[in-house]
This record gives sequence, C-alpha cells and structure tokens, in this order.
Amino acid sequence: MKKYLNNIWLGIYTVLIGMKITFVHLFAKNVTVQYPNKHPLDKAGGDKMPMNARNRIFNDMELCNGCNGCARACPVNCITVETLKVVPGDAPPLKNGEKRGLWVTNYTIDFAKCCFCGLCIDPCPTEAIKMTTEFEYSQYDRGNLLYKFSKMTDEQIKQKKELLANFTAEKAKKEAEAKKAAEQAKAAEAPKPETGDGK
Amino acid sequence: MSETKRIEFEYSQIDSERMRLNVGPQHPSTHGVLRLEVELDGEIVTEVVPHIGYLHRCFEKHCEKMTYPQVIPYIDRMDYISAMNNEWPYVMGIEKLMGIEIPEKVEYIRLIFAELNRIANHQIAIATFGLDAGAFTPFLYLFRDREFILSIFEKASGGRLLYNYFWVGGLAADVHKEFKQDVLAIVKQVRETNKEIADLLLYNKIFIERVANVGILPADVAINYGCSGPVVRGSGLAFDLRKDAPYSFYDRFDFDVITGHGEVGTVGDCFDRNIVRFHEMEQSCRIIEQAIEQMPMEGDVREKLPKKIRPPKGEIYTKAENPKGELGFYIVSNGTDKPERIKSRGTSFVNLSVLPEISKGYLFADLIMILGSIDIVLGEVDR
Amino acid sequence: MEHQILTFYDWVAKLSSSELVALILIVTLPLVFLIVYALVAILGELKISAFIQERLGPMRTGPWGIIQPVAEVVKLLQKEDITPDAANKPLFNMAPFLMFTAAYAGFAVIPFSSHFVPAGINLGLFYIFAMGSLAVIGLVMGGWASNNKYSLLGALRSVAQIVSYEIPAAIVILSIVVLASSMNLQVINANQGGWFWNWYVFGGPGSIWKLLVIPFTFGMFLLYLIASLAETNRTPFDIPEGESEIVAGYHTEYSGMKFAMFFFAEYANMFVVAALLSILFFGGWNSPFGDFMNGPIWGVFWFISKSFFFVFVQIWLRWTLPRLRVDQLMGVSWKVMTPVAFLCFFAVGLWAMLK
Amino acid sequence: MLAQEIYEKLKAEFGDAIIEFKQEPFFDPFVQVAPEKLFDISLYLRDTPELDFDYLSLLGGMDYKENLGVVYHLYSIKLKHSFILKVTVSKDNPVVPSVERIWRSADWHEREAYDMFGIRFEGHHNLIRILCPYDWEGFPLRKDYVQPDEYHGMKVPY
Repeated sequence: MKKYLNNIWLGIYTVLIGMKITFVHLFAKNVTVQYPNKHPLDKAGGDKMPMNARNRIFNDMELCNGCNGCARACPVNCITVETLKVVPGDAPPLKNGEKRGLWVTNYTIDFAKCCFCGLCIDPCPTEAIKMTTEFEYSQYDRGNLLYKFSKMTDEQIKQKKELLANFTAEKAKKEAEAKKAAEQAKAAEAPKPETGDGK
Repeated sequence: MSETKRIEFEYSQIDSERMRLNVGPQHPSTHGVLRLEVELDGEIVTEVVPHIGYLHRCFEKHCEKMTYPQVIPYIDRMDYISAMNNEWPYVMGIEKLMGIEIPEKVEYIRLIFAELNRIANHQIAIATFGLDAGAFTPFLYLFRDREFILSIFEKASGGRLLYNYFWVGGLAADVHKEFKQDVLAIVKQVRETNKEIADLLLYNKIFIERVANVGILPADVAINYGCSGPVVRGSGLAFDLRKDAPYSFYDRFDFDVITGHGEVGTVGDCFDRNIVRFHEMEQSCRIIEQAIEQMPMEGDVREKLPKKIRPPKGEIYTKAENPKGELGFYIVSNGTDKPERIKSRGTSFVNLSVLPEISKGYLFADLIMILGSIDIVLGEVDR
Repeated sequence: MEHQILTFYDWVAKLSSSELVALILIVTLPLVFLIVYALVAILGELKISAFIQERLGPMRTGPWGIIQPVAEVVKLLQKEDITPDAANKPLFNMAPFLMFTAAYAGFAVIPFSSHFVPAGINLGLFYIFAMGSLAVIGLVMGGWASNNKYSLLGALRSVAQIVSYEIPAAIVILSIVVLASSMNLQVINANQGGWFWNWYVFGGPGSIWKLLVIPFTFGMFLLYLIASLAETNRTPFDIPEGESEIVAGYHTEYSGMKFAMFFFAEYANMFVVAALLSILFFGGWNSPFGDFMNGPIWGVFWFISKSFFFVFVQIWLRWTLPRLRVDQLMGVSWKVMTPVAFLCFFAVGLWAMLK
Repeated sequence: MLAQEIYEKLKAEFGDAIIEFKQEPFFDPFVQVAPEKLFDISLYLRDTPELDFDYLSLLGGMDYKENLGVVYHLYSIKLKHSFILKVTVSKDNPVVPSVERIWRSADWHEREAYDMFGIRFEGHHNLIRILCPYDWEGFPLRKDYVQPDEYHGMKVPY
C-alpha cells in the first residue's frame, strides 16, 4: 500500500517538476535564428561560421600550376584537371611569381560528388585551392554543380595547342637538325674508329 | 454447496493468429533505415528478425582502392554521430604500424575532441531515447547543447558532422586560441543541461515506468553476444577499454567506469543502459577538465611525414572505446600506399545483434525502447 | 431551477421575429467559433511547443507566423485525397466525418454564457459524455478500414484506452451531479456563482465545513483532467497515434481533407473537455470575483479564457511528458484512477447528504 | 597471458592442428590453425579457466589471393588479454566450422563473412546474406570480384 501511494505521489510530483522546467523554458531566450535573415556569415547571425569552415572549394587559376595533386588526393575523384604544356616565354608567371609550366585547360570540380573532406587542400604547392565559407549553391540540375574554374576559352586552348604543336614541331625539327648535325659530326668523326675497327 | 462452473478458456480455442509487422525501413523510430520483421501476438512481441544492409556501401571494398589518408573520410561516415572517435583507432593503428610518435599536444587535443564527441553522442542517444518514449522537449534541449560542441569542432576542423580531423601523424589543423575557455564553457553548459534532463526526463515517473525492467540483458549474454560500451556496462560489467587497455593518455586521468546497478529495476534493463550514458557524460566532463589543465598550447600539430603514407607490410588490430562501444580496425598493409584490407568492427553492428534475444516477450512499445537503448547508428551497422 | 431570463435564442427570435434565423444563428455560431478556435489552437500548439523548446516556431507566414494554421489548412485541403486500394471505402471515408461530428455535437450543450447555449437540455452532461464516446467509433472505423496493421493496432489501443478512461471520468461527473443535483450545465454553472471559492473545485458553495471536502473535489478535478487527456488522445496518453511506435496510429493512411478532419476533431475534442473542466470545476461563465466583470457578455470572456487555459495546460503537458505504455495506461486507469474516483464519489456523496 | 604461452598451451593440447605461430614486428602475433579443428580449439580457448576467451571482438574474412581465410580476434574480459586465430581455406571449397555456438557474436560476423567472401560456415543456423540483398550474386570483397552492371534493371555503378 505504501508503495502504491508512493508511486502515485512520485507520478504527480515528477510531472509537476517537469512542468515547472518547461514553464521556465517557455520564457527563455530562443536559440534558433531565422536563417536567411540572420546569415551565419554575418556578424548578426547567432553562431558565426568560422572562416576555416569547409564548404565549397575555390581554385585560384592565377595560382594553379596544374600539378594534379588535388585530383590525386581526392577520395571521390570529383576533381578533373587537364593541362597543356607551356611554350617557353609565352605564359605570364603565376601570381606568386613562380614560372608557369602548364596551361590548365580544364579544371572541373563536381560538387555533387565532393565530400568536403579537405584532403585536396594539403597537397597544393601554390595554395591555389582552398575551401571557402560559401555554402549556398544548391541547384535544380545536377549538371549545374559542375564548376569549371579554368578561364581559358576554346579558342585560346586551340591557339595554345597550335602553339604547342608548332613549338614541338619546331623543337622536333631543331632536335632532328641537331641530331642530324650530330650524326654528321659523328659521321665525320666516324671513319677513324671504323678504320681502326675494320682492321 | 453450489458448484461454481468454471469456464474453460484455452488459448488455442480462440481464433487468433499472429501478426507479422514490418517495422521499417521507413519508420519514425528505427533510427535510420533498419527493417525489423516483428511477429506480434496482440501487442506482445514473439519474434524479431532484423534485416540490415539498406545503407550498405561496402566501405571495406572502397578502402582497398584508396590511399591511407583517403580512407579517413569514409571512416567518418561509419558512425556519423561520433566521427572523431571513429577516426582515432584508425589513425592510431597506422601510426603504430609506421612507428610514428605524435606530439603530446596532438594526443591531448585528440583526447579532448574524442571525449567531447562522446558527450555529443550520448546527448543524441539520450535525446532519441526520450523521443522514442514520446518526450520531444528534452530532445531539443540536448540538441541545442550538441550544437555548441559541434561549433568547437567546426572551429577546429571546418566540419560540423564529418571532420576528417585526425590525420595520420597529427591533426588537420591547430585549434583556435580560445579553445580552452570554449571547451570549459561547454562543459559547464553540459552539466547544467544534464541536471535539467535528469529532472525532466530521466527520473520522470512515466519514463521510469517505460524503461525499468524492460529489455533485460544479463552480463553473460552481453559478453557472449560481443556487446560493448554502455550496453554491456549497463549490465553491470565494468568493461571499458579506456581502463582495461589504456590507449593514449587515459591512464593519466582520474575517472570512473560507470556501470548499471538496477537503480529502479533489474540490472541490465533499458534504464540502466541509458543512465550509464548519462553518467558517462559527467565522467567525460571530468576527463576534459583534467586534460585541458595538462594540455600544452604551444607546438606543432603535425608530424613530418613522407608525402605518401606507406606503412610497412604487416597487420594490426587497433581498438578504442567509441561512445557506442569497442570500435576496432583490422588493418592489413601490403607495403604499398593502399591498404590490402581494412576490416572494421562496427560497434552498432555487434550491439544490434543482441536485439532479437532481449526483445522477445515484451510489448511492441517496449521493442522500440529496447532498440533505442541499444543506441545504434545505421551507418555503422551497414557500413 | 429553471432559468426565466431572456436567452440569446429568444432575443434573436424576438429581434428578427423569426425562429428560423435564431435557430440557424445558434447552430452556426459554435461552428464558427470552433473553426476560429481550431486555428488559434493549432497556432498555440506550434508556438507554445516552440517556446518551450527555445525555438521560434513558424515565422514566415504573416507577422510572427500567425497565419500559419490557415496555411496548413489550405495545404491540407489542396493535398491529394488518397484512399488506399485495400481499404474498406465507405467506412474509410466516413470515419473522419463521424469523428468530427461527434466532437462538434458536443458543442450543442456547452453554455458559452448565461444567455447563450445552443440547446439547454436537462441531460446536458449526459449528452456531452455520450457524444465524447462516439469518437471511439470513428477511431475504430478509421483504423480498421484503413487495412493497415499500424492503424489496426492504433484503433484497438484507442478502444481499450477510451473505454477504460470513461469509467473514472463518469464517476467524477457523477460526483459533480451529486453536488449540483442537476445534469443541466447551465444549472451547474449557475450554482457556482459568486466568488471563486464557490467553484466546485473548492467544494462548491457551502459553509466553512466544506474545507473537509476540498481535497476530494480537487482530486476529482485532477482525475478528470487526466481522464480527459486520455479521451482526447493527448500525451501522455497518445498511444493510439503513438508516433514512435505505430507511426501515426489510426490515421496513418489518411491524407488531405480527411486527415484535416481528424485534426480538427482532435482540437475540437480538446476544447470540449477543457470547457467541461471549466464548467464542472471552475464556474464556467462565472466571474471569479463576485459581481465584478460579471454578466452575459463577460460570461463569454470568462468561459473562453478558462477553457483556453485548460487547452494550454493540455498543450503544455504534451510537450513535457513522455508517453505511457498501453498496459501501464490501463493500470493507471483501473488500479489508481477508478478506486480514487470511487473514494471521491463516496466522500462527496457523504458531504452532499450531510450538507 | 602472452601469445607465446597461449601458443605453447595450444600446441601441447592440439599438436598438429596448430600450423603456425607468427610473431614478427608489424604483426600482431597470431596462430594459424587447421580449419577442421577450429571448433575444438575455440571451445578450448573459451572454456579453459586460465585462457577464458569469452569475448569475440572481431571475425573477419580475408582474401589471400589464392586462398580465403578467416581471422578471429579474441579477448578475455576478465583476464584482459587478447589473441588472434587464423584459418585458411581453399577458394574452391571454402568451408570453415562455425563458432556461432561458442560466441553468439559470431552469428552476424559469420554471415557477413559469407556475404562478402562466400566462406561457408558449417553449423551456422541461418547462413544467409546480411548486408547485400538476399539475391545478390557474387562475393564483393573477393579480390577477383567484378561488379555487375545491373541489379534488377537498376544500374549498379553510379
């Protein structure tokens, strides 16, 4: 009987305690914010997003030297890098003053695949690729999530390709000439050992 | 003397049949995409058959094609509630294989983050457990606090849920300057909320009635089923890898292993499993406070490593006390930069296997509570 | 005790010299009130739950989201009305309307003011109780006709629950009838006139010796509050729709307008039991302060604010408490509430005899 | 108890069934046993009081290119020591005795190993797929596994 009454008492008492707690909270300050009005990137937002938050990736093409390190580091293969060799003297140096060795003709990140792990940031030698705080980029079409960072137009690429082709052709020609010359020189030098060998 | 006529009432005479109920994969309280095939006799559960694998992505196969650092984001997604704790045994294993000594500061930061994540995980566990019982308000109070913890993680790693923060040989980034004050503020907040939750939910008479003497799991059954973490500790067995096989700096701290002792019912019931989580949060707070005191703020957080992480040929099994139990990684290395095989011991996977055993004979509403008290994450069950 | 004062009905009939207008008006006014109230209650539920949980609640529709319930109703009306193939169609379609009708029928005898009651029948209390029980038929119909196992479980749970909670509730009501020696709600209200200590929760009008009976009347109030929660399927007794267990219980398969009907019925029921609480225990349309702010118009104010307070208590409880299990629910009803109700009935009966 | 001592104990008890003991740097020490004797060895490991391996941490299938294998990670909660057992079976007839009756935790682990590697555990009460769909074909974690193009008309590679 005592247990029975105690149970009833506990039931009522704990319910009242709970009601007291919720009643106090009824007048507490709200913790949620109205999202687009109070943006997490603004100071006004309740909990400001830190600057190192890992959201959409940005690649600075002025700095990118096309080393492909980020694409190799990516666990989901969402980065595609295509490059073209630079003809000496043709390209301006990178923003940090380094010599540009490759034209990046295509630098695409598929943000539908990206898992925001941040592994691509570390291997970058020029600190071109970084993660930004930009997080609002939803799209109706998955294709729109393919972000092309390379600013080179098709024409430019074509031009550069031609340039490279010319250059390589010239180089090949030069090399061939050089080789020829070398061979001629060799041929000129050749008889001696031949004679030496011949007999 | 008149003869009383007794009505013979046999069960088999009633035209009754058992009902097979399909709980899930989409159901409010299966904590993800778990499907339970339940056989009901009225409201009484007579059989439970879990069907898992709806979230299966064969991460172990993926790992074979990945380099070692690339595996870490995948491991984050196993138990996505406590991603920091998941990464730890994995990186610990590779560091052990490669013989890397990591700086003291890194070890402390890892430890603090792991304990913070343990608190965050237990908050979710208790919150969803309350939600299963129908109490919605404590759920949001606990989530509010969890967000504060996640903010600290975000400040350090940049991610709120999936961090990729523990790297082989160190951390992805250093912590911010006010780290210590922020963590201590959170510890204070957690304690305050916990007091409220105890009054509002855990010691509420209705809640106690719901969870006491329900889903009793004896300690020997728990061991035989390989349960670990709060599930086995709720059965009164002090099995905690932080004490039993101390890794990292856990031997430097003073904390207790919480076990259930049948406070309101039988040892090993749902209440015990839940209250173990609740008190473990307090223990984690204690560890964090001690660690914050001892932690050096100066120093680098990353060890110099070769560009490609290539552990020597070998195999290792590392385990750590995840919030949900023993999380182990069996890493087989073949000397290249890609693992030969990574086998994970998913804590929830093992803990869930005990569900059919302990839920028979209870009411259907109890089945939901038992499932909630086991605290599974389907990302880890299905891997 | 018959009321000889001019009622709202007579007044309108006299003014428009047509009984029909008065009839229509007296029937539609509660319906209008019900719809407005339901919108307010939905908003209240949203906002109170939000504030308890330190959220903001709906904020987008209108200033501070006050048009949110309208938006929700419009949304529900627009939604496709799905009838499952395997459902028993006539019953499935009838159930929500039956439930709403039962809830709305209760309004027929609720005295909003000393001069306004749609039907001042002498069996008002009995009638309202009967109508409350009709809802269970709607629940079972909906649950069974859905041909869904969750719905069936919910329906069966609700039958067991409502039937067993009607017993303590009936005994409590019986005690009030003993105190008031009438089943007419107007008479019960009128009995509690004067200051607030004349309310039945404080033992009703009487000498200082009524202090002895106050614990019992207050207990009766608590009993009826709990029983009314169970009858309206609100937490902690919301097992027929227990979201975490049986998805949505009896209305799992419902959508669109029919779901809205269930929704409305629930809120209407909430008001009916809240109104009954305020009438039986808190003086209904009487002002708590004697003649201060008393009168037919003020009566409406007092009645509605008292009822709203109990609606608020229901909402408040819902966002505080977890849910009971089905067997514990029965246990509470049969092992605790029924004996205590009998005890109170006995004590009150003794008091009424000796008075 | 150290792995060496456990090995010696096992060797004394089972003799030839214990094939190999490996204790090298970078390797957790393990014992390779013959699959035929696995059940008895497991029972012995669990029931001998000074070993008392009551806790099966992990049971994992392995693919050693030419053979399949199963690794058992044992732990003793009371004595706090651990031990590793390994068995190897041929790919043509991968049959291993089930230890489900010794450690119930092996139940789902063995189903997973069957699911992923096609290792059949003899004596398991319900050896069906667990993670993959019940009608999935092939064993995904085998090294020579080829991903199917289609599953019930759905494209498999995303």
